[in-house]
Parts: sequence; C-alpha cells; structure tokens
Amino acid sequence: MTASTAPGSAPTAPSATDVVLEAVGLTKHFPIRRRLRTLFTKQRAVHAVEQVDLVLRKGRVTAMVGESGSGKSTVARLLAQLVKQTDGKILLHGDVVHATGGRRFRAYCRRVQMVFQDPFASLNPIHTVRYHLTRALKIHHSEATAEELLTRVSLTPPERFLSKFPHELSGGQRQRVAIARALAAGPEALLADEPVSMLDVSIRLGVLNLLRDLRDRLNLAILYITHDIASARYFADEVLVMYAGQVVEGGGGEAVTQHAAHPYTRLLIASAPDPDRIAGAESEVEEVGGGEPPSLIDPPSGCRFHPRCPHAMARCETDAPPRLTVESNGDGPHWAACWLYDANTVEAAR
Amino acid sequence: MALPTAEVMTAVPPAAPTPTRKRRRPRFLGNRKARIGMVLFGFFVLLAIFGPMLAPYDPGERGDQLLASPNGDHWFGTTHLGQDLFSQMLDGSRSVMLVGLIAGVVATVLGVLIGVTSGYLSGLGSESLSALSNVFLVIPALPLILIITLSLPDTNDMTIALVIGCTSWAWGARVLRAQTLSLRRRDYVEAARATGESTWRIIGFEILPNLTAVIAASFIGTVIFAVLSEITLAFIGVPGVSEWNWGAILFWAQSQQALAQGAWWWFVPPGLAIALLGTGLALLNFGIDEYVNPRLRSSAGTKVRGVKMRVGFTPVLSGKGDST
Amino acid sequence: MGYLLRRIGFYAFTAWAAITINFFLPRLIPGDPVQALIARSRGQLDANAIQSLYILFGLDTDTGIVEQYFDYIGQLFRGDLGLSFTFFPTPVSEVLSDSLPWTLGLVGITTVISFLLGTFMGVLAGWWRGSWADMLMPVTTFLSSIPYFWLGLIAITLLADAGGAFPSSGGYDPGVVPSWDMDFVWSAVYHSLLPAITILISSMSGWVLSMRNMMLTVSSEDYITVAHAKGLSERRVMIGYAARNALLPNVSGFALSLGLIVGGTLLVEIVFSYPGVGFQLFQAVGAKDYPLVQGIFLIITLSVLVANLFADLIYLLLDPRTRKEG
Amino acid sequence: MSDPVLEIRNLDVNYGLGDEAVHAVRDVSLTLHRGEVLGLAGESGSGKSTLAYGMLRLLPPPGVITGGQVLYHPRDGEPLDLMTLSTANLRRFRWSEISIVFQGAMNSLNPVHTIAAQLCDVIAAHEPRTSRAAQRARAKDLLKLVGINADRLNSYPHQLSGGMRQRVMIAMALALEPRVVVMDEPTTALDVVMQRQILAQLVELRERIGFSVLFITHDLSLLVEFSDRIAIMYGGRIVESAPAQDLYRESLHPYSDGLLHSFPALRGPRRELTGIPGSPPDLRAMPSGCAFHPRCPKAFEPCADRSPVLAAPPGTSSATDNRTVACWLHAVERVNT
Amino acid sequence: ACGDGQTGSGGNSGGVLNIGMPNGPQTENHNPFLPSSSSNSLGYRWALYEPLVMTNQVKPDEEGKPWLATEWTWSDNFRKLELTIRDNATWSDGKPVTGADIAYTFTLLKSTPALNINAIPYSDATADGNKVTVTFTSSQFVNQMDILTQTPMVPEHVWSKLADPATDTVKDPVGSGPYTLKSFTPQTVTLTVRDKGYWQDLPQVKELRYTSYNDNNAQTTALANGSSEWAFTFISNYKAVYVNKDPEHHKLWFPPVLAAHGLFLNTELKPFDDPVLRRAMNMVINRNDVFMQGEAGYFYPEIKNITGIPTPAGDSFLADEYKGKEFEVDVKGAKQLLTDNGYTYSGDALMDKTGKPVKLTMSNPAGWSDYITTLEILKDNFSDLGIAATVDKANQDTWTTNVDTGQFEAAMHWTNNGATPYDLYQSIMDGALYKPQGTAGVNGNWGRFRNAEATEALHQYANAADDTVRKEAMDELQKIYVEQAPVLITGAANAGGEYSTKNWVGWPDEDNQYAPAQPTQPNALDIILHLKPAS
Ligand SMILES: Nc1ncnc2c1ncn2[C@@H]1O[C@H](COP(=O)(O)OP(=O)(O)OP(=O)(O)O)[C@@H](O)[C@H]1O
Ligand SMILES: Nc1ncnc2c1ncn2[C@@H]1O[C@H](COP(=O)(O)OP(=O)(O)OP(=O)(O)O)[C@@H](O)[C@H]1O
Ligand SMILES: [Mg+2]
Ligand SMILES: [Mg+2]
Ligand code: NI
Repeated sequence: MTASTAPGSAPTAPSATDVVLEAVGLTKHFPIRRRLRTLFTKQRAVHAVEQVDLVLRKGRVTAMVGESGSGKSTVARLLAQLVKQTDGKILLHGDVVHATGGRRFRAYCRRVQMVFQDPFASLNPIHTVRYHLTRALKIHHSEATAEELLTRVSLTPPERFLSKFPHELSGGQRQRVAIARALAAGPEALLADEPVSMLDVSIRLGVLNLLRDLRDRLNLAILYITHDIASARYFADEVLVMYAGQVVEGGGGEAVTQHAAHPYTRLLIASAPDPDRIAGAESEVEEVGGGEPPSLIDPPSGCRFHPRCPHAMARCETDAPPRLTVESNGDGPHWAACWLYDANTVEAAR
Repeated sequence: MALPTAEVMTAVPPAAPTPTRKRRRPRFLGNRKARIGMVLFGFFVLLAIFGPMLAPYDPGERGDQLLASPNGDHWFGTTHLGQDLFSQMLDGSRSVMLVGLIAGVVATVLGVLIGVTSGYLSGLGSESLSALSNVFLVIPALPLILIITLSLPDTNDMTIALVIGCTSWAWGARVLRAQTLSLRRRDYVEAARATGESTWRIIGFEILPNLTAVIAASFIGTVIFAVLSEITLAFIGVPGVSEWNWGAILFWAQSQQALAQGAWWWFVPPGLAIALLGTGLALLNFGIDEYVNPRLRSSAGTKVRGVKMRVGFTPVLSGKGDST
Repeated sequence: MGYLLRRIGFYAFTAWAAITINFFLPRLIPGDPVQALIARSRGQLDANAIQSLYILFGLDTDTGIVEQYFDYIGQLFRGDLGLSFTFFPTPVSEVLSDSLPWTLGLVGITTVISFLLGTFMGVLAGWWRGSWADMLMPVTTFLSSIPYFWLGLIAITLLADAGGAFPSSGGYDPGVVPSWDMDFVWSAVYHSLLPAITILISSMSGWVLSMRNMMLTVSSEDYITVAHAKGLSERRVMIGYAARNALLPNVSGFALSLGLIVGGTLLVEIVFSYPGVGFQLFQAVGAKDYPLVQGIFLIITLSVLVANLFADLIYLLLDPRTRKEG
Repeated sequence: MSDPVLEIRNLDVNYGLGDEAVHAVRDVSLTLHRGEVLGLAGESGSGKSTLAYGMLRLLPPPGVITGGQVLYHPRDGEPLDLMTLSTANLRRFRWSEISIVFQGAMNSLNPVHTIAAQLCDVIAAHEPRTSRAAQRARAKDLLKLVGINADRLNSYPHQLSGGMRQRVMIAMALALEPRVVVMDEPTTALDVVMQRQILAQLVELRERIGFSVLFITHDLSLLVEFSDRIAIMYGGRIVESAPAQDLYRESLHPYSDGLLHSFPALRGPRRELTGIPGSPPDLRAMPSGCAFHPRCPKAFEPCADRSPVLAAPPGTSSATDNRTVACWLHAVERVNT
Repeated sequence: ACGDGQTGSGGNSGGVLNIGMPNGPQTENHNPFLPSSSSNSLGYRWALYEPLVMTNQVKPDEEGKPWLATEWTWSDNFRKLELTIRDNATWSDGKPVTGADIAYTFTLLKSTPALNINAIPYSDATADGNKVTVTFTSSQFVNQMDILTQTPMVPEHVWSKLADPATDTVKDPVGSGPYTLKSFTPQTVTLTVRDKGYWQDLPQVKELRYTSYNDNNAQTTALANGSSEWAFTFISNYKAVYVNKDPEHHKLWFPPVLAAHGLFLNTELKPFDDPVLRRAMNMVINRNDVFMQGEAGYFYPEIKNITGIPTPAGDSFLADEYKGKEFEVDVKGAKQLLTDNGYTYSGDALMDKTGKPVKLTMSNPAGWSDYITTLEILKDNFSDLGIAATVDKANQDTWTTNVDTGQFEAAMHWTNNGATPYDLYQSIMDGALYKPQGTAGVNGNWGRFRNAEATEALHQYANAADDTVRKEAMDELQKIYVEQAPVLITGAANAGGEYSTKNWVGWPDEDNQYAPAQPTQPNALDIILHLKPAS
C-alpha cells in the first residue's frame, strides 16, 4: 500500500463548482483578559480553533463531531462570520469574504445561515413566530411568505403557528421555526450547530429528517455539528472529527464511523453508548484510553491527542501530524492527522 | 432610604425570564402583592391628578382656627396659621408624585442607556461605563443630591427631579448591565445577528423588550428613592421644592415644633402618606420581582388546606395516602 | 489578589472622582459664605462687618479654578482640608475629628448591626416561609418605606419628649466630659440608643427582604436538595448551605448600597441633633462653608469606600470562586 | 430476581394543590431489587425526576405526594414506608440507606465549601461519633474509590472539572454505603468519553459494594447497555417495564418501540429511522384513555377512552419474565375478549 | 432626658448655671473677636473677657456702668476717647490689667481688620499708666457703644505672642472676667469661677455650663425639661411648649432693642416709588397679627409707634409730635388716601395712577418661617387694600443676591442695631448707602430709598457737635419716615432670653430692666453677677 500526505484542500470532489463554502487554515484564538500581574507577560489566548480546513458542497451534509469544547461551535460561528477569525480564509464560491459588518455582512448572511443548538434560547420569547419569520424575510428582501416557510418546514397548517409565541411550541416545533427563519434568507449553506441535541429523543429524528429533506430539495450545503457520532453516521455524507480545536480525521460517513483511523475517533466511537455492544466488551474502551481533554490555553505540543493516546510515539510529542490518507474503503477520501498513518510508521509496523 | 431592598434583590441576576412562562399582563397582576401595590399607587396617582382640585381650601390661606385638631371644618386639622392641612396634603401630592415620576423616568432612561449599552458593548467603553455607574453607586447619594441642589442657582420641582434622576440611575444601570450581559449571550440575540439584524435593532427589539420587568423594577425603585429624597430635601428646607410637598409640610411642622405642641395631626398624615406610597411601590416591585423570579413567590398560594410546603420534606397528603 | 488589586484600583478611581466632584460642586454654589453668614444671623451681625469678614476668609483674592484644583489636590495629600468658614479659623480636619467618631460610632455600628440582624432574620424568614415569617413581609415593607427622619421624630415624641425614657438630642449628657470613663461611655451609648433603634428599624427591613429573597432563590438550588437528601440537620442545611450561599450576593449588595444607607442615615443625626458629620454637613451646606462641605463629603465618601473595601475583603473570604483568581 | 429493596406502590405526585394541580406522576408502582440496575427512561417531562425525588420526599414546593407508599426493606426488620416516616427519622434514613446523584454535579455541590467539608458533613451527620481525622481519612478513601487523587480533598467544586465533580458526587453517594443509589441523569452533562468512564467505574463499584441503582436517563441506548431492567415512562405513568435485552429485542409498547427506533445505531446496517410523530403530552391536559394514543401508530378504539393498566402481557408471567406493559394491544382483557 | 433633671437640680447645690444656645456643635476657639469662634457663638466670651463699660441695651440712653474703665470722656467731636482704667483688675493668669493692655487691644483691632468686626476707624491708641487715649478718624457718636461696651479687652502679653490673631485659634483664654475655662467639648463648654483676683465680688454661680444644642427644637426641649436654664431661641407657641411645663419658674423676657424688622419695598420700582401707596400699605398692616402669629407673641416685639422706633428703648428719642402716636389698622383710611391721590378701584382690585392693577411679589428664603409667616399675613392685609400680593419662597442664596443687587419687589429684612435709632434709620433710608439696581454690596438701604433730606439728616446726626442739632436731625428723620414710609416696619429686634428661676433668681424682667436677658450680650456678665441661688 502506498500512503501519501493528502493535499490540505478539497479532496477530489465531484466538481469544484459544487463547493459553496470553504475554509482554509481557519484559526481562532480568544484572548484572555489580562490581569495586573500578567500585564507584561505575553498575551495568552484560548486556542479554540487551529488551522481548520473544510469544504461544504451543494447538496451534501458535512458532519463535524467532537467532544465538548473542541471548537465545533466556534467553527460554525466563524463560518457565519459572527466572530472574526484570527487567521485563515473563508471562501464563498471561491471568493474570499470579509464580511465583518454592515451591508456586506447582510449580503453574506443571505447566503450562509446558521441554526442554533438550543431552540428554547434561539427564539426571542417575546416575539411571535410571525415576527421572527417576517423580520428575516424583510431583511433579505425575500418574496416568500411566512406561510410558505412554515410549510417548507412541515409546520402545517401554517396559520396555526404564525401567531404563536415560542413558549407555546414544543422543542421540535421551535427548532423548525428556527430552521424556517434560516431558510427565509434563501441560503446556499446552512450551518447547523447541534440542532437536535437539546431535543427529546423522540422528536430529534423529525428535525434531522427535515434537514435531510431540505438538503435534497433545496440542494443546500449543510454543516451538521454534533457530538453524537451515531447521528453523524446516520445523517452525513462526510464526517469531520474535531479534537482540541483541530480536525483530526475526515472522510465519508461510513468510512469514519466504521473504520475509524485516528485513535481519538476510535475512543469516541468506543465510548458512545451502543445497545448492540455485548455487555462485558469493556476491554475495548480500556484499549483506546481515557483522560480528559487538554487545556486550550496551553495545548500540548505535537499531536494534541498524544497525552491521552495509547499509541503515542516519541514523534507525536514534538511534531504536529499533517493530514495523512488512510486506507480507503472506496467511500470517498479518508484521512487522519495521525503519525500512525505516516508512510514510515506504516512501513515500520509491517 | 429603603431602596436597597428591592435592588439588592434584583442585583442578583434574577432567573432569566424563562421562555416557557406566559408573558401576559394579567399574570403579573394576578399576584396579590402587586395588586395591593397597584391599588395604592393608583390611589396616589389619582390624588396627584385630582387632589389639588378637590382641596376644600386654598392650602396657603390663613383661617381662624389656629393649630386646630382635626374637626368637621378641617379634616386633618390646621397649622399655626390656620391653614387647612387636608388641602395642603392634597395639593402636595402632585409635587411628590411628579418629582418621583420624573426622576424615575430620567433615572430609568439613563440607566437603560448606560446599562444596556455597557452590557451590550464590550471592551473599554463597556468597562468605563460600568466603572462610572459603580462610582455613582459608591458615592453617598443623599449628600450628593443635597450639595447639587443647593449649588443650583435656581431650583424648582423640575430641577430637583432632574438632579435626583441624574444621580440615581446607577442601580438601574448596574442591574440592567448584568441582565444585558446575560441576554447578550442568549442564542436569540446571536441568531438575530446571524439573520442580519442591525445592532440598534437588536438592542431595541430583541434585548430591551426582555428587560421590561427589570426596567420596571428599577423604575419603581428609583421612584421610591426619588420620593424619599425629595421629601427629605423638602424636610430639611432645601428651597425650590413645591410649597405643600409633604416634606415641606413636615418642615413646617418641625419648624413650628408641632410635636412638642402636641399637634400630631400636622405630622402623622404626611408621614403615613409617604409610607403608604412607599409601601405601594415596594409591593408593586415585589410583584415584578416575583414575576421575574417565580421562586420568590410566597407560599400564600400553595398553603391551602393546611398543607405546609417545606423544602426538603415534601408533604404527603393524608386521606388518600393509604388507599391503594 | 488580582481581584483585590482590581477593586483597589477601582476605589482609587472612585476616590479621585469623588474628590473632583467635591472640588467643583461647591465652587458652583452661588452666593458666598459671608453673605450666608450675615443672612443666617439675620441682624445679629452688623452689616459693617462684611468687609472684615471677606478679609477674614481670604475671599478678597482671586485665583484661577484650575490652579485652585491643583492646590486643593496638593493640600489633600498633605492632609490639609482647609479652614472652616463657620468655625473660622478652625481647620476642617479638626471639625471632622470632633464629629466623625460620632457618626462612625452611630451610623457605622448600626449599619453593620442592621445588616447582620436583618440578614439573620431574612435567613429565618426565607427558610421558614409560610409561617410567621410571612407576616414579617408586609410589616417590613411598611417600615422600610417610612423616611428615617419621620420615624426619628415620632420616636422622639413618643419615647423622649413626654417624660420618656430617652434623651432626645445630643451625643451625651451636657454635663459629661468626653473621656473613656464609665460615665461618658454610658451616657454616649444611652444617647445613641434611640437614633440607633430608628436606623435599625428602617434600614434593617431592607436586609430582611433581600436576604429572604436570596434564601428563597437559593433554596431551590440543587445543592440544597442534595443537602436534605444527605440527611443533614435542619440547622446545618439552613446555615451552612442555604444561608452561606445566600449571603454572598447580600454582602456585595451591602457593599454597594452603603452609599445609599449612609446618606440616608445622616438624616437621623439632624433629627436627633447628634453631633456627627451628618449634622455638620447639613449646617455647612446651609452656611456655604465649602471647605467643610468638601471635607465632610470627602470623608463620608472615603469611609464608604473603606467600608466597601472591607465588604469586598469579606466577600473574598466568603466566596472561594473569587479567591481562585489570586 | 432476588428480594426487593425498594417498592414503590401506586405513587401519585402532584405539583400544586386543588384544581390547578399538575399530576406529574400517576399511580406508579415499581420495584427495585437488590443489586440490580433499574433503568428509567422516557422523554423529557414524563415524570422521571418527579418520581425519583417524590419517593424520597425531596420534591421542592409546590410538589406534594397525594398517595401511595414507598416501602423500603431494610437489611433486617420490617419494611418502612418512607411516606409516613417522621422528619427526624427520614433525615436519619436518607443517604445512609438511599443516596442520590443529580444531573448537574456543579449544582449539587455547595460552591462555598471544600469537597472534603462536604464529604465529612455527611459522615458527621450520620455518624456523629467519628473523629474529624477519621472523617477525613474516610473522605480520602472515598475519593480514591472513584479515582481522584487525595490531594484534591481541599479543592472547591469550581476547581474541579465536570467529570471530577460528578465522581465526587458518586463518592459522596457511596460514603455511607447505602443500599440504593438513585441517579438522575448523572452523565447527560458530560461528554461521551467521560460518561463511559464514569459508568464503567460505577459498574465496577456496584460489583464491589453491591448496591442497587435506579438509573434515570432519556438515552435509551445507554440504558440498554448498562441496566438490568428498564422501565419506560410516558405522561407520568410507567408504560412498560422489562429486562433490558428483552426490551431492546422486542418492545411491546408502541412508545418504547418508537423510542428504540429514534436513535441511529453506530454499527450494523444504516436503518431508516422514524421517530415518534407528534409531541409529548401536556400534563395539564392529558389525553383521555391511554395518554399515548394521539401519537400512537397502532391506536384503536379502546385507547382513546380507557387507560390500560400495567400488567404482565398475555403469555408471560410476571414472576418469571419480569415484564409488564400498559397497552391495550397487550392487555389480557383484550386478548380474552 | 437622662440625668438632665439631676443636672438641673444639681445646679443649685453645685452652683451650676446651665446655659444653652441652638448653634450646633462647636469647635474650640476662644477668640472673643471672631464671630465664628465658639466663645462668640455661645456668648461666654463675656464671662472671660470684659468690656470697658457696661451699658444696659434696654435703656441705651442711660449712663453706662464703669467696668474695666472707671472713666471715659469723649472729645474732639467724638474723635477722641480718654479712658481711665481700673487699677484693681487682673488677668486670669494673675497679671494686672494695665492701660497698655487696653491700648494694645485697640491697636490690635486697628492693625487686624479681620478682627475689627464693627469697622471702627481707629486712628491711634496710647497708654500712659492707667490713662488711655484712643483717637478716631471720624466722629464716633453713633459707634460709642460699640467701642465701649462691645469690645472685649485682651491682655497684651498673651496676644502679642500670637502669630496671626485672626487665624490662630485661641485655646487657652486669659481674660479679666470672673470665669476661667474648665473644659471644652463641641457640645458643652464649662467655665468655673476664678478663685481670686477679680476686681469685684465674685459671682455666686460657681460654674457656667454652655451647651450648644443642634437646633431650636433641641434647645426648646432642653428649656422645657429644665436642662437649659437660660437660652435665647425662638419657640413657637412658647406658652404650651415652654412656660406651661413649669409656669412658676419658666420665664422669658424679650425687650426690644433699637433695631427693626420690616418689609423693604424696592422704592425704585413703580408704583412703589409713590410714598402715598407705601403709606397706605403701612396703614393696613396688622402688626399684632404679625407679632402674635409670626413671632409667636413674644419674639420680635411689636412696634407701636408710627416712627418705627421700638419702645421703650427708643422712648427718649421720639419727636414730640409723634409721642404716643401708634400704628392702627385703618383700611378705610388707607383706601381713602389712595383714591384721593389718583388711585382707583376696579372691583376689589387696586389700580395705580396709570390704571394698572397693583401687584406685589414678596420674597424671603423658604426656611425663615417667621418672615414667611409674616409675609403671609401681609399678603392678607394687602389684599384688603386690593393689592394682589404673592409670597415667593426663595432660595436663600438667590434671595441674598437679589436683595443685595436690588432685584426684588419686596422682602422682609432687618435693620442694623445701635445705641440710638440712627442705625435703624440709616439701614432704611441712607442715601449714602445707595447702590443702583444691579450693583451688589449694599450695607443697608436695601430698598434703594433716595431722599436727600434723609441722607443729610443722618449725616448730621452722626457728626453733629451738639445735642440740639442731633435732636433736630432725629426729629427730621422721624418725620421723613412717617411721611415717606420707605420701609414698612413690622416689629422690633430683641435682646431677650428664656430663663428659669428654679435654681437661680435675680434675672432681669419687665419690673427690673437692668439688662437685656440675652446670654450672648455683654450684659450677660452683669446678669450672672446678679444671680443668687433660689432658696
Ligand atoms: N467568546 C469566547 N471567549 C473565550 N473563549 C471561548 C469563547 N467562545 C468559546 N471559547 C472557548 O473555545 C473553546 C471551543 O468552544 P466551542 O463552543 O467552539 O466548543 P464546542 O465544540 O462547540 O463545545 P460544545 O460541544 O460544548 O458546544 C472552548 O474551550 C471555549 O471555552
Ligand atoms: N414546579 C412545578 N410546577 C408544575 N409542574 C411541574 C413542576 N416541576 C415539574 N413539573 C412538571 O412535571 C412534569 C414532570 O417533570 P420531571 O422533571 O419529573 O420530568 P423528567 O422526566 O425528569 O424530565 P427531564 O428528562 O427533562 O428531566 C413535567 O411535565 C413538568 O412540566
Ligand atoms: Mg457548541
Ligand atoms: Mg428530570
Ligand atoms: Ni440626658
């Protein structure tokens, strides 16, 4: 087998024109407020997102999984231009965007919309559904009506919902309203930050299915952020795994979940509850390690996972691994940022 | 000054208005305290509007009955000049309410402007506004007001109201800032931004309406403070306060040694009126507080049929208890 | 440590702001102390005296306001607050050293007692709600709505004047000479009782209410339920878990509202003719004695700041979360 | 299964009194056996927490228990009814016999006391004669038990990570070696990785110490993996209860079935998932009959009118199969008629 | 009051006299010259320091009692004063009082204008043994009392050591009076009687205790319960509040002195520039109401004589034609006077000669309750005449400035005080004091009254070489006042006090008018020397 470093940017894709949104070397550091004592020391920062590359394509769902604090939401916010990146570029249809405010931001958010995690919090409790939708429509000069939007997210009959307040809706219905609002702008890319994690198990599926349906009907590019790797498998065409602000593995949904390459992904999968697992298969977990995620203020050198990694090598502590292509099972390109997939290591393992 | 009461309570960011609660006005007035407060407050508002017209005498007019105790002619008795105290009380209510309300409005507007701005903005501007309000908090208010009013070349009800308003916005600003800080992190604010709403619209339409209860509470708190301050100023003889302001009545009573003369009727009505007005406003504020933070609701509503609610030991209703 | 440093920085800033306000405000007062003195004496002072008074107070010379400002700041650093006009040529600092102890004694101690007592009652009222404690609410509300001075006047009438048990004015018996002997201390304590009770009654209720509300809020925290579930004794849960946590916001509220409280309580001194700075302030303002006004305002503000700092320190001790920052 | 430690009989819990009362738990009976992990699942608002707190009488106002019994079987002696226990006795009983771990450990730990103080608190309250040194030693052992270094003893809760705090809570729950530990969503606030670590530890501890667990969660997949038996709640009632694997393999109630088909599997074929249509019921306006009938794909005529009772489905015996269900589809009555 | 009663009763046995003033906390300064010093504010300066002569202010025309000076002679048309100093007086530190000390005191005042509170134009002071000669740059006829009775004498050997007598606080007073300082607290100053060296019999009051109460109310309470035995304060309804608490012992006596309070009309404003209108207004004022209601029936004594001169203090100055002529309320007469002089009525409202309604705004600071009450009464009285008067309660500072610069229509004000009615009249009609409207710094004549004859008469009175000229000038002044009514005088100033005869007797009163009963006047020393324990 030949293993080679994969180029950082878009893996060979169906067609370059399908790319809606692209991030190159996206980095975000949140500066920590200085105290008197640290006034003269170097400014420290939370390295929330570090050198993230990703591509969203028309009609495809890209899932991003990772544990809490790994920077998933920050990526979504960066992509929505709600926070300004420290470094890196965001390209919309190949053009670099600088949309920090004003008209340009409006123009940008017309094409890239975001759905938030908590439907209970993302709708203003004092406004009706109608207000939420018509505002969005007005801002983006859309001809569509609120009724159409509601129909599109399967809240029918729309009249029944229009004059309701958020608290009068169930969680799933609220999330649908939030999605409808995002659709009001007629976006090409939808950034969904854990859209179902606050919802009840029984209604999660409805929202996910709706998103999938929208992807198919409106040909949306969707970034689906989740910490539930099983739902990523269910829903996404492509899965990215984030760890401590970096993307450590990426590839087709099945490839990543069924043949996880990066030790972190394996840990994640082993930890996920799985009724099919025969009780007593705990050894699996033992094998993939444990521990806690690292501090993002002083992230570990080299591979950020190495302190927890059962396979850590000397090299992992010093050098950050690049994206390395993993033996593919045909389901699109599959890569991992792990020295285990370095040609030499693989060779040595042989 | 009874102010801290209401404000210390709200200084602790009250549980944010949970989206699931109904936000209709009747709910708020369903609270008994709020209702009593509303009635008292309403009474004084009506008094302020119609009181001066209803006054049976000209409050300054001298009569024949000097220092008479309450009687048929003079319901609240008379002063040393034979002036009718009832008319003075009625006449004074307008100035008291006017100054209180104007000061409340001024302070609330300032508090909202400063509090919400410093809460919504970040960085130096926010910090300095917050520092400013803290400075105003720490500097003893009453002496400051006293000095300012005495420094003004010409004072009247309006200037006094303005001075009180301009010096007492800090509590409101502080509470509002805390609230805004927490609201700013709410997803719906972020969502509105992601939808493309402009900043002022976010502040005006997404954040402010959610602060209504807090604003109302701070308004009422300031009104209480303003009324007490104004009356205090009038009592110690700061000029410019309307002639028959309740504090001024007390000033006269005090300077004529009414209590030593046994003229209790000169002292008691203004004091009681102030206390009742203050109580009414405070109750109104409780109502708002309880509305904002349902945990504060007293157990009045739940303590029926002798069941005593107690944290940590859920009551077991007998009767049905043993049936299976 | 960081927390404390930040607070101290803030206090320094506030002190500066207060000093500046303090400097400028009285300069804006129209009229001058000589006129005020003459007006105040209403014919008891000969009109011929005017010029000699101007000379006396050194008001016949003019200096620029900026220059005055820096002079003033310079003087402050030397601890020189200028000479009082009403007590000319007594230095303001001497007037203050005569009156400040009374205020600190009366207002300071009663404010602290009021806070402690009010907090304690608030703990009980919050914990045993649905019982007698609920009766406390309306009474408390009413009491806290009464202006201090009115309550004081009523108290004087009922308890002092009509052959009552309490003295109605002064800080001690006229015949007693201040010293640390029993006579004087007893006399001072005795004379402070009525004003102290007045302050207590009308300021304590605020603390009762806020503490009660905090207790109610805290009572529904999970850790209280856990504490109950742990089978801890009622007292332990109430004090160690509920009150201990409810106290935190109350302490910071205490710090912040000190300014209000102290401002209000000064009025009690006026009503009770108590020889403290409140009364002095009142008189000084009336007499345009702006060195004295400035001195008093400054000293009140600084006292409040120091008290705030103490409250902050206590908060620091009470809340481990702020301690972490050090 | 072996002998029961805790028997809930016809428990009714309301929020509020009078006409406005919300019936959050209705006529629930449940038995917890010695050493078993009993999972309680159901969607949000179905009354899981209410049941757990209610049986310990820990519900905050306006919660009231309006009926039923909660029998605890001590190691020796007669069963106790928690509902009739005096305050003092209840206090003594709590934690030494039944302890509880809440969802958010940050909120369960008193932020102003060190964890040592809080651990010692429990010991001091129930074993007042223990010396301070002994208490601290015990606290140290407890921390070790859950894999936390003893030098963390003097930390304040905010100085610990979420996972550590939850472990401290578990350590505290085991401090008096109770026979029953109630866990209300103890891991939902945690990451999957942390969740698994803690659960693994719990399983291990249970094997060592031998207590029973009432495990509440809405994550059915987790329950299937971890618990011995699962009870499903819907609208304040238990609608089905069965051994975990049986339930997973063949759920009888349409609601359980829907739940099981709501979460995607990590392994195996990618099956199409359906979820459950509609939304959870409003406790103030419960549907008549079977509360689930408006959402039930298999509803038929009796469902709307009459509530089904929880009973062993036909063809099984509660003694051997340990399963019950409340559904007209599986009602003996219906089979008979 | 705790122990107050005891203190009071203990006063008899212990020889203590409790004196009170409502002046607020004091700071220690026993400088007798500064009005702001505690010794001045509470009045005990006269127990420590003594004047040259003791004059009874109630009867200013009576010859003064020799005090530190045994003889005093004016010459050179009151520009030269020759004194003979008593030779048996000593300072409280034992040193004798010498002529040099007296000359030093006058030199001190001359060289320290800040202490020369009466602005006396000293020229020179020299001593020769116990003879002292003081010269002045102008005639001091009208100031003679100020110089002789109002100037406390201080020892040279102490005062010459002060760096700046105006700003050094005097904490260790040395005077020639019968008392020495025992203790000072901001609230109470205690003086004890000297054991030896006083030039006359020592007073029977062994200890003077001056207590400063914070306000009138506190002072009144103290008087009522007996803890103050002597005070000067305004008590509204004094009968109920004070006298009736112990009618046998609680007394007060407020004799008028030669100064007045009255409504100053801005005589430069129309229509109040018309003497007719002013006179008519003067005719409708109910001075008894003012006295009874505004001044509680005792405080500022009622002025009866139409010259505005308080009686009996001014009896000897009254012109023959006005003796016995008293103010009377005469609305009818006043209306007649007006209509005779071109005024008309429209309904009840008075119209001036140009046909405009007569309106008047009277202002005074809000806090001055007696003045405000007086204004309320005047408002009523004027409305009888058809004048629409309003009372404006002003800010004290604004008011002071407005009065100073003449920006007012009418205001209650006081006049200066003196040994003759000269000061009174000077304050209300001296054209030499006139400042045009808008100019500040007036020392009198606040109503901007200009009348050359009046100015001339005042000048004559002050500088006349003989008494007939003076008498003529005084008669002229009274005539001008009666005809022009430049100020509507409502009451006299007082020099009175409240006192209790419970422990001490010998107080001055209506029957024994040997001194005004005010504890802050020089006469207070005389009173103290008169007191005897009540049996
Ligand atoms: N405004 C901010 N200031 C400072 N740090 C921040 C900010 N926002 C996020 N962070 C930090 O950045 C890191 C990544 O946060 P992010 O919210 O992106 O994580 P996440 O993967 O979405 O986590 P979760 O699953 O909990 O939502 C975290 O350590 C967080 O503390
Ligand atoms: N204080 C209260 N007053 C009225 N109703 C309440 C109160 N607390 C809870 N409820 C209602 O009781 C029902 C049961 O709540 P409970 O917390 O037991 O549900 P749960 O199954 O634990 O849900 P979750 O999974 O969200 O924790 C809910 O419908 C809730 O709305
Ligand atoms: Mg997130
Ligand atoms: Mg729950
Ligand atoms: Ni006393």
